[in-house]
Amino acid sequence: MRKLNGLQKQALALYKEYIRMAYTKPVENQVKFRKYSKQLFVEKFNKVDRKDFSTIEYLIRFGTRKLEALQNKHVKDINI
Amino acid sequence: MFKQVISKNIIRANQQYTRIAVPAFAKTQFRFYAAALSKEELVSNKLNDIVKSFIAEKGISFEKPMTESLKLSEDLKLDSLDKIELVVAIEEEFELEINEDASDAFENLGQIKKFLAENS
Amino acid sequence: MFGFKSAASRSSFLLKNNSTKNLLLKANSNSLRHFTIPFLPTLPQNPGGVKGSVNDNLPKTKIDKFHASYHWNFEKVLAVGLIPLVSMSLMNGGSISTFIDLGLSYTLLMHCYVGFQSCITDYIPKRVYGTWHNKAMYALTFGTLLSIIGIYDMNFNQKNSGSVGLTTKLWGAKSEKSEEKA
Amino acid sequence: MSVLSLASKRITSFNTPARVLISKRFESVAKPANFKTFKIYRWNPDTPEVKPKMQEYKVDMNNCGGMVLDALIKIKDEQDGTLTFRRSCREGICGSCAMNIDGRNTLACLCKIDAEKANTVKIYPLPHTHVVKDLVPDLTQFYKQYKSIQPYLQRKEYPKDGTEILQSVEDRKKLDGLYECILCACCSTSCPSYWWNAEEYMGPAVLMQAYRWMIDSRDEAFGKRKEMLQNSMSVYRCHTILNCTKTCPKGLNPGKAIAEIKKFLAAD
Repeated sequence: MRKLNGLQKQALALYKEYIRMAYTKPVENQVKFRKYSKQLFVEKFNKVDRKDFSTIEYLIRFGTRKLEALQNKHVKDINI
Repeated sequence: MFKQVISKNIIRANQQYTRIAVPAFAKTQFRFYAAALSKEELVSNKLNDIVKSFIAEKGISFEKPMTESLKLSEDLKLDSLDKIELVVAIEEEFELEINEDASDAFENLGQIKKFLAENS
Repeated sequence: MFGFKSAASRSSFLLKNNSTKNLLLKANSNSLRHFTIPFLPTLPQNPGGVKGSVNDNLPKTKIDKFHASYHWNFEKVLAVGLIPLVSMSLMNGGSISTFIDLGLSYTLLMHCYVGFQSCITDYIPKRVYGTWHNKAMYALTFGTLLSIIGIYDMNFNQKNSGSVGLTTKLWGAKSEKSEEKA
Repeated sequence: MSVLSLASKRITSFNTPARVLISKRFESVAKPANFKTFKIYRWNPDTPEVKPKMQEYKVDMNNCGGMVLDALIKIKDEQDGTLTFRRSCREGICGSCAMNIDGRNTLACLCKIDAEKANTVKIYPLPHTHVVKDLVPDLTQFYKQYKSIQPYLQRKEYPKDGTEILQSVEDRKKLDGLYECILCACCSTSCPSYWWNAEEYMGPAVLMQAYRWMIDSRDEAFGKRKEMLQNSMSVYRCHTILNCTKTCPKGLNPGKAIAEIKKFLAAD
């Protein structure tokens, strides 16, 4: 596997935060949250070239905002 | 009845790994620990369980036994995102934190087991 | 799913767990890339330059008069002080006392020092460059100390003739050269 | 067609005011089309991997209002529904439609389309902001900064009878030229210092509001407000570049307000 650049690592770290967020949700819905995160990341990041910094930066900004919304403890379920 | 008594005892014996056991799972999960097991074996059993349920959740068909040389990316076809998911699942179960440098180096189950045996 | 524990006991552990968050901020590429000094390493920046969530307050600032109002006042005093000093030496055409010359040189030096300090806070801020901000400040102070010695030497060494004298000399040197050419 | 042109010819030959109105109605039919090109910054967050581009639109000035916002709305209505921009009041009081038009930060609703000048108008979002989509900038940090200066009246006692807090005419006059600010962020995003240090430097718009609350005779938190700004970043990154004053679409003077704040702090 190619060595990851800084931004790619950042994106993966963001994904880790998403998965951690999923574990704070009610047990029966955790799978849904994980699936949602995976889908979101595959859909958004897979199209982007690894050197396309400004786009990845945008996606990280976007993802961070979304994560903030999902981390809210009143968010308990999600439908894909 | 008998099983329950044993599992309760084991919960007490292995408090570092288990806190509040969910009864429904406890019955099935703790059957493995019936005999007095070494730390390595405990870690390995627990890890196998995690990987198995992870595979089940992902819908990956993998029939072979969980050997140490089981490769994450080749045999299980995990991408970098799946790998992170697995790492977080392990972190959750073992209640420790695996930093990025360590988790990036994970290629097969043996490496994870070694890391966990050293750090948990 | 991997059900040994209830969700509640998990999250308590997770919330303390910050290393990924740090990594999220650690990769040294950031949206500031295009506006940074290429050879200096930069610190991680918050995504979009916004700290915390949308509704979080900005971090509270500390009172630091020496880098705020006192710095500004000093800047202005020096700037105003330069007016009589410069005009005096200009009007006298170079023949001013050593002490006024010394005053002019040191005021000018401090004016530069304070001005460069502002530049460093502007373009090498601590937020982005971390220790390099301090290093730049030390370098500036070191250079200024050297200049203090230099200016002293310039005024009190027999061979030299003060800042005004030096300027006169330089002025003359240039015109001589151009005369030669002509 | 020939009938129409004949009619318009005949009507335009009248010159009493009532008839002029009628002629105006036919004007657009009769006059040769007067196209103006609008080059507009486009970027879609749904396809972030596609680089932002300038898209051209041609608008016939004969049946379009005089302001840039009119043209934008016309483009959105008739040519491209995906063009995205903020707008609300279309009379320069809401501050939504701040954008960079022909190199100057201004409100689209207050910016006339210059009939004489060059044929194209270039429109960008506010400079040095993260773009949400097309001409919509992300002003999160700007609003957070505004929140941080506590832009509300702070005092210990209020009139017992529930009436308003009175103010003399002179004291009220001090607020003129300050309270009119609509927080469109034109000035802040035109300030080079704010470009470099938006995380810490407050920016002209916010500082002007800070000053507005400092000099309000009804407010009692003067000391606290000064303390909030007493550090190297909040105010002192202003180097009197005065882009703020030059660009303000409402004709206010944030530069002067910052100078006054510096004077307050100097005497502190």
